[in-house]
Amino acid sequence: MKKIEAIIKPFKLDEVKEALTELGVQGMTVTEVKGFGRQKGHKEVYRGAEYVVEFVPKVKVEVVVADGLAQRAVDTIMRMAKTGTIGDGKIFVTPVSEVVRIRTGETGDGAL
Amino acid sequence: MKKIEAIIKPFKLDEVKEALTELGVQGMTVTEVKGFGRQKGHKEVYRGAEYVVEFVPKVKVEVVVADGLAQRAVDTIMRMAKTGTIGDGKIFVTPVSEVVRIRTGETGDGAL
Amino acid sequence: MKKIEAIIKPFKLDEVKEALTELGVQGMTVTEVKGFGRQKGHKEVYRGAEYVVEFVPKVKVEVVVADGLAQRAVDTIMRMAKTGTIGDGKIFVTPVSEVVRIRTGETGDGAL
Amino acid sequence: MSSNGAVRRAWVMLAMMAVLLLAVPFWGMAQEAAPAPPAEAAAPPAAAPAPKVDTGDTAWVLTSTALVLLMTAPGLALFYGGMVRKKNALGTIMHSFIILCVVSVIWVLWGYSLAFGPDKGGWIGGLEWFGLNGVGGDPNADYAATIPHQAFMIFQMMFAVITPALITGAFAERMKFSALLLFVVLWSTLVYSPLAHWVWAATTVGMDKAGNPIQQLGWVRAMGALDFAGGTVVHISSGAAALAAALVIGRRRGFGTDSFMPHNLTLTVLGASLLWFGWFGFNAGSALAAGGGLATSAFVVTNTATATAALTWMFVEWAYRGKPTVLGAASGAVAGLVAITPASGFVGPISSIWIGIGAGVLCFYACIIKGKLGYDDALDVVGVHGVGGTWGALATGLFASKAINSAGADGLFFGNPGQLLIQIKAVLVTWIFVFVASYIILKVVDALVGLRITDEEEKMGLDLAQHHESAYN
Amino acid sequence: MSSNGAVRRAWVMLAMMAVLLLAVPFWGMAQEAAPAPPAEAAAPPAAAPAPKVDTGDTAWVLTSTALVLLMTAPGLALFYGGMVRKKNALGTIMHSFIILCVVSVIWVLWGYSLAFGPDKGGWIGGLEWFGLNGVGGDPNADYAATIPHQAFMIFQMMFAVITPALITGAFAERMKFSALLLFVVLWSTLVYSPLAHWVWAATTVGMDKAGNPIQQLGWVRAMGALDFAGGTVVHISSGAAALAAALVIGRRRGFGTDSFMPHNLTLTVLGASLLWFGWFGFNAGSALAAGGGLATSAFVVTNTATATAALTWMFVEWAYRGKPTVLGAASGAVAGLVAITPASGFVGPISSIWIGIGAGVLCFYACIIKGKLGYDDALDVVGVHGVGGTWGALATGLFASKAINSAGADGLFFGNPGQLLIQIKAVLVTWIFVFVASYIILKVVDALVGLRITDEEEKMGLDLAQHHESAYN
Amino acid sequence: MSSNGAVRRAWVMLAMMAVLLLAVPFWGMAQEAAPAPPAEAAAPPAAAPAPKVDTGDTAWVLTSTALVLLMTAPGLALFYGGMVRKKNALGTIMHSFIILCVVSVIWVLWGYSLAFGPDKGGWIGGLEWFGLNGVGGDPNADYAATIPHQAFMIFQMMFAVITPALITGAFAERMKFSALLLFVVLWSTLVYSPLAHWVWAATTVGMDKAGNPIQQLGWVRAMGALDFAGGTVVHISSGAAALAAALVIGRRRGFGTDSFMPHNLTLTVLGASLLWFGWFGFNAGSALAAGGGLATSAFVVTNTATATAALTWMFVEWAYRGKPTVLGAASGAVAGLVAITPASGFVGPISSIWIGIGAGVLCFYACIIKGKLGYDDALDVVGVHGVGGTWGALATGLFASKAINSAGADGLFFGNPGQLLIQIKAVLVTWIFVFVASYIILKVVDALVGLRITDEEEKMGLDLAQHHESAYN
Ligand SMILES: Nc1ncnc2c1ncn2[C@@H]1O[C@H](COP(=O)(O)OP(=O)(O)O)[C@@H](O)[C@H]1O
Ligand SMILES: Nc1ncnc2c1ncn2[C@@H]1O[C@H](COP(=O)(O)OP(=O)(O)O)[C@@H](O)[C@H]1O
Ligand SMILES: Nc1ncnc2c1ncn2[C@@H]1O[C@H](COP(=O)(O)OP(=O)(O)O)[C@@H](O)[C@H]1O
Repeated sequence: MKKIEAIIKPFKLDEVKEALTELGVQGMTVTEVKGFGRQKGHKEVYRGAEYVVEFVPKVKVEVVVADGLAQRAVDTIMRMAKTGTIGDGKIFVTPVSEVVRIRTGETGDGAL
Repeated sequence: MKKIEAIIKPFKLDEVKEALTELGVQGMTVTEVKGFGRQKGHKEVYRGAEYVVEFVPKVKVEVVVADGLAQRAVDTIMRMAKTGTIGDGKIFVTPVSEVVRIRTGETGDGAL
Repeated sequence: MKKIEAIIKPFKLDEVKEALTELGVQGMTVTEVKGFGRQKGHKEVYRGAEYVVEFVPKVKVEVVVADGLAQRAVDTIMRMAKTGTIGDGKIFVTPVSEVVRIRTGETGDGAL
Repeated sequence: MSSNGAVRRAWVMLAMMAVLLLAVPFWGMAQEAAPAPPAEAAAPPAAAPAPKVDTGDTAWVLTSTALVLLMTAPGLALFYGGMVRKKNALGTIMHSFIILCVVSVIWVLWGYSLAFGPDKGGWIGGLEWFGLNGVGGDPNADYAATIPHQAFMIFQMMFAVITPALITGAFAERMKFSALLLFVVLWSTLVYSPLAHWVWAATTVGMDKAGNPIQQLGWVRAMGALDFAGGTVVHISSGAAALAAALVIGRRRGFGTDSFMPHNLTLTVLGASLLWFGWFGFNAGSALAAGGGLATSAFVVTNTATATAALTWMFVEWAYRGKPTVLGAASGAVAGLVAITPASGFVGPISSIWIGIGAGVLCFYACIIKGKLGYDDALDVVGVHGVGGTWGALATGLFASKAINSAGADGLFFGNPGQLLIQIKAVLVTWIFVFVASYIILKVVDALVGLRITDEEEKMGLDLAQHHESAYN
Repeated sequence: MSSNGAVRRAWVMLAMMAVLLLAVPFWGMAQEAAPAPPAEAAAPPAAAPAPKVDTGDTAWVLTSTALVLLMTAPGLALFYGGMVRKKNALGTIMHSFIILCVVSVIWVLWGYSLAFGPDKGGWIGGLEWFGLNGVGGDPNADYAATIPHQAFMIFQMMFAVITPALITGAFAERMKFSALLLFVVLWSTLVYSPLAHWVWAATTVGMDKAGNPIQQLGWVRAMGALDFAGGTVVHISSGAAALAAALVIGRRRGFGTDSFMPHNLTLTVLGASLLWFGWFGFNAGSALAAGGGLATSAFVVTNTATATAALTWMFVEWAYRGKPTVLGAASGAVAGLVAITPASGFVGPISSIWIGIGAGVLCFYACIIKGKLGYDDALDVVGVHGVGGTWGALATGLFASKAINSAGADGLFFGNPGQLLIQIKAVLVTWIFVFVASYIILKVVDALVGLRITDEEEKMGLDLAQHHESAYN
Repeated sequence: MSSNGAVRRAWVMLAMMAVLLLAVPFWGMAQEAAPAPPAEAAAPPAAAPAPKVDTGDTAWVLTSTALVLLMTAPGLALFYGGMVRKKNALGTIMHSFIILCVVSVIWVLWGYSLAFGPDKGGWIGGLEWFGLNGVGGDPNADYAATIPHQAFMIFQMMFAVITPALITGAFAERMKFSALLLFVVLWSTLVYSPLAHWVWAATTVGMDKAGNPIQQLGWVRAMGALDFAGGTVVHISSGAAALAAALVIGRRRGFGTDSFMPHNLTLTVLGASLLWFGWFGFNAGSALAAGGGLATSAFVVTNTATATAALTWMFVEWAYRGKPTVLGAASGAVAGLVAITPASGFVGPISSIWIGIGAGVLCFYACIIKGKLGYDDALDVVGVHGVGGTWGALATGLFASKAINSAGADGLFFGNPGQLLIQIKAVLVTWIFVFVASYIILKVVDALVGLRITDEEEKMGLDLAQHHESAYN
């Protein structure tokens, strides 16, 4: 199984979620994160003083899928999360050695 | 070493933490996340309009353990986090190639 | 490629970020987490009753780098995040099998 | 989320409330057409010089009324709302807000008439003033000779509003919303109005030879008990009802194991500060006039007792726990406000310092002891309002002085031990009556619609479970 | 973030505002030196007994003025600010706050003079009172005989302030800040001041033989329309302008697909509660005197209608959606406040219950129907203020009674159907005039500086895009 | 978390405070029994017509007092609390809240007597009024002839409360709580009371032949300096103390490298709005009467200057930084409120526009310049209150006009350059005295208990380190 971790723009979350669901992915986990990268952050002003906030709000989507589904899931995320502008984010794929569904104790692909 | 990532119901955190500590796990890291899965979300009403919020608040527990402890840790989490109802969550196990304790520079199992 | 995950003290984030940037790392992702470990938490009082809050606020920095850069990145983080007191945190290194830049579709080291 | 049974019960409730709400307005609008409203009926007999509305007094009482409204919402709503967990924030705030709405309507329809209407044997007012019939722009000298009768009525309304709102702290984080509504309708009608009548009511029934009015008084008032601004009626009564509520509804899920830390103490301090601000209306407004120095004196002792109690609580906690807490200071301030309430029109500034010190110490320890007794009065209504109100009522019997208010009485420290005995009697009467009556009402409500939300709902929180909303997104 | 063109336009704006701000003060400071200010010009002819300032009435009107200021900021600012998404919280709050500032200056300079200054044919006031020239410490008996003329002026200012602030709910989350400023300057001058003049203005132009003043009135007032505290001038007008604004500016990005859930409902309830509190100043303050019972009566019906409307909205939503919501209760309270506003000086408590019930039902369904019509009045200004204000104005024609206010009129239910017709006329006049004028002004502003932020800015949120700030860190 | 040494010192503090608190009440309660309180001592000699309490004036002053309390808590508490980092939110709020408590007690015991009690050579009041001995329900015509003496006393209390609370902005995020308490006790007693005496005190010591009272005045007042509502006593003095505090306590950890962004600007705007609202009590209440037009005039210029200053700051920042900020508008409003304070009873509306413009420009640049000077006045007390107060005091010397207040004086622009010189003198006296005295007091406190929390505590934040609490859970 593979864990696909995608750092995307927050307002793209709904589209990504829907597309993955259509693909047959049954679950995912989402975290609010702050990203630092090519996309420059924003300026904030505080009583006339200027600060540059380099971190940009992003959303991390984590989804564990069977090996066979991984590539399609990556492609789907890429398609849905893309706006074509800097800061669209990254997808990381890592191996997962075991999965357990807590409720039932099922393991492996069946637990997804 | 293995990283065990468990997505659990928030109110189960304390029990899981205690059980892991008893098992000899010395540290863990916890993140508030939103989960999407079989467990349906909740309805919210805003000035008479109805929205369905599909994401459910979950807690992600990350704990890195020596290989020998991994299975017992997984079992422990499963036992403590289980309520038997949908949404109990998942456990993912991934390989970790290296661990460092920042304070001392120790690496490997000794750093845990 | 390797994913380096560092759990550090929040006020060390800026120094770590700058040092990594100097090293040539172009992006990273940051999450607010709560840590549990040797560092004891703090006491809170509520209408005369005392609670011990065991979780300490930490920051998780995730950075994916080419294999060649991994060791130097780990060393850099270790150097910058170190205060020498308990709770300085941990660094975990895990293998990453694939990276994609969403904007361009580039993969592998070039996507970082 | 809610079973069919629950839905059905909700509908019963809904229908009930609707009937309560709608049954009466048809009645009584007639009077609004009469060119000369029958206010005379309520006015004192013609022989007495017709009381005249004073603009300054009226300005002060209207301002005070607005201030006391502010105490309930947003004051108390936020004070309580900040102390609960995030998932219960809105539901807790809603308690105060909706009680403001419910009691506002009840009071206009029958509450005021029962409490202050023509006396029936010292026990209750008649329904003669139903729908404010005869309560108009002319003063009612039995209560306040220089402001419109309606001004007195609406000032009193705000007291009737805040009292049940205070109780909600006891069953926070687990009360079913429909049960709350039903409880408030019953409690306001069957507990608050009678009690207010006993302590404050007066009806002129004739004239003596010297031309002075002969008044029939509520029976506790007739006893000579002093309660300037509601120590018994508002605070002891909410404390006693809270105790009953905590016992009947039972502890929160996770009591003793889960953390119930306040989710937002800035809201709580904001609420406490608004309570302090509004309480000037509560206490100094209870002079029902701006002139004559009594309002000012009440204002001064209110502020002084509050400040002292906040400092006292803080120092005691500092000594006891090693740190002065912000919630402690805020709680102490509220305890001081509670304690000075019955005394505020009868004591001087130095006495108010003593009252504040007593409030800080007693209420702090009351909250500590609660932890040992094991009932779950979630936001310490018993500890703060019950204990603070009791201390205040007794302290009135200690520190009252005719030098401050010649219409009052001297207390023990000014040579009149009898007053303390009367105060003790009034305190006991209030505790017993309110505790028993509240207990019964709560049991009845439990039987009718169920007091408590389900376990699943409690885990989810009031906001989502009862209102399909979340406070923060 | 902003293109050069935008920067240039901002500078034009800035310059314009600066000129507006600075052009005039040079003028007019002279009068502040004159030992006897030319207030006489505005005072009623000498024959009449010089009106005298009453301390109680003045205390009440000043207090009321402060209360109405509180309604805009923080009241409305938080009520609206809590309902938007987090990224727009500050920008939304800023709308109310900055409108308070802008209109405060405009009103002193020319707004008050246009609205209440010496009447020109019933349509507009003259500029004689520019910079408060002649508006001093003596009463102006045309408006309020017992308080300083300046007290009346500043009380009215707060109404002029809140009206455009209410409109901002319609274009929340997408309005360009510079456009907002320009819109407010124009709208306040070209819509609010004339409308206020039509409905409320009076100028004594002579004396009849009996020594009574002959007054020239604003033309809607001359028609006999009743509007005690601003149902038409404030609420219908903000509702009509909001409709125009929602249509001209268009829907928010993501309308219909994204979630627009409120980011912080505790702020919203806090705001609603402060609105309730402040509204006592709005309505009871409109009596412009504390004595005489009218302020008290307005206070009582305001509270009663509000409570009833909140309960009604809650129960209707409960029936319709299965749960009573906190936002629903708060919205209902605001709807009740809106609806009772024009009626508050003319109706009794039982009538106010009916007005509240009507407000709760009508405004709830107005908000539901909006969803079907498809325009994006983000925070329901049309549904609450437009519909509530219209209902209130009509209800005044139904429930008004001379028994409550002999200076008013009887409504349909008290035997005078004619009043309802007059009210309908006033309502129509207001809707049409304000809608058309607002539409034109918005188009002009759009042409000059652009009404709307860019797509990129809308994604980012008002706070970062327009102000380089974020509400929470 | 705290070393034994710290614990010991805390105990010393605790004991000290307890003694301060308890030593005196034993004393002085006696008078509360005396049927005729010795108020005569303070009353003007019998020949003069006995002053009578006016209900309207009293209503206004009590309302104003409550409004000024609201300024400190929650107003200032939230204004400051929102501007600090999350970990210091409660600790910062606590500063204002607890100062309200401490000074409330001090003022009743000795503060008022020192400030306004029987004059000793123009320098200080005697302790004759200790514990409000002789300060009762009758007016003291030296200060306010139509309200109870206690009403004047408690109105003044709120000024004594807010002044040290303002200072806390300078040492935000790093002050030790016990040190704060000690500082406040000393500063209030040794700086505020004397300064208030110099600027405002008056004692009738006899009668001239015409039967007019001969008064001994505080020496700055005797100079002829005008300060209507506290520009020197409250604002310059808090600004000067803040400068001393910023210098003595040193910069925050991470100054210049870490981000000190405000954690919750909605709280800050809420606080600023409440300050605006409450300031009507501050300035218009300082007329100490509702009638006569002075309160109204002060109300109008307060609002106008505030609005103008907010707009000015916003436009200047817009030009300087490219965006108008919400915090800028709020800060500008506060700057305007500060600047108009001393002038509010002496200038007309057009002058107030100029004062507002000056405040907006000067305070904005003062905050910018601070960044260059390198001291860490965390929340800009010097820039807003010091600079704004100084500008206001000088502007009073420019714009004051006897046409507005015949008891005042004309300023430079109305033909009297001498007044400006007097104002300059008063400003210098205040800056020098307060800066030096505060510096010494801070050094003493530092020596006794240590001013500053440890590095570890500073990283952790005031909330956990000093109070074992967190604002949000
Ligand atoms: N090497 C990396 N490791 C972890 N996260 C990264 C890395 N590079 C980028 N990111 C994440 O991806 C986001 C987008 O990257 P950015 O460089 O801004 O744009 P783009 O991917 O379009 O080049 C960043 O905000 C950060 O959260
Ligand atoms: N494939 C997945 N990848 C990542 N997270 C998942 C996945 N499936 C489920 N989850 C997480 O587990 C939680 C519980 O899953 P759910 O399907 O609701 O219940 P259950 O595990 O009992 O079948 C989800 O809310 C989500 O956070
Ligand atoms: N085995 C582990 N798995 C995951 N996170 C850990 C583990 N051990 C420690 N951590 C994280 O590292 C942080 C610091 O660890 P701690 O034991 O307090 O100090 P130190 O690393 O200096 O011994 C913890 O708060 C926790 O977030």
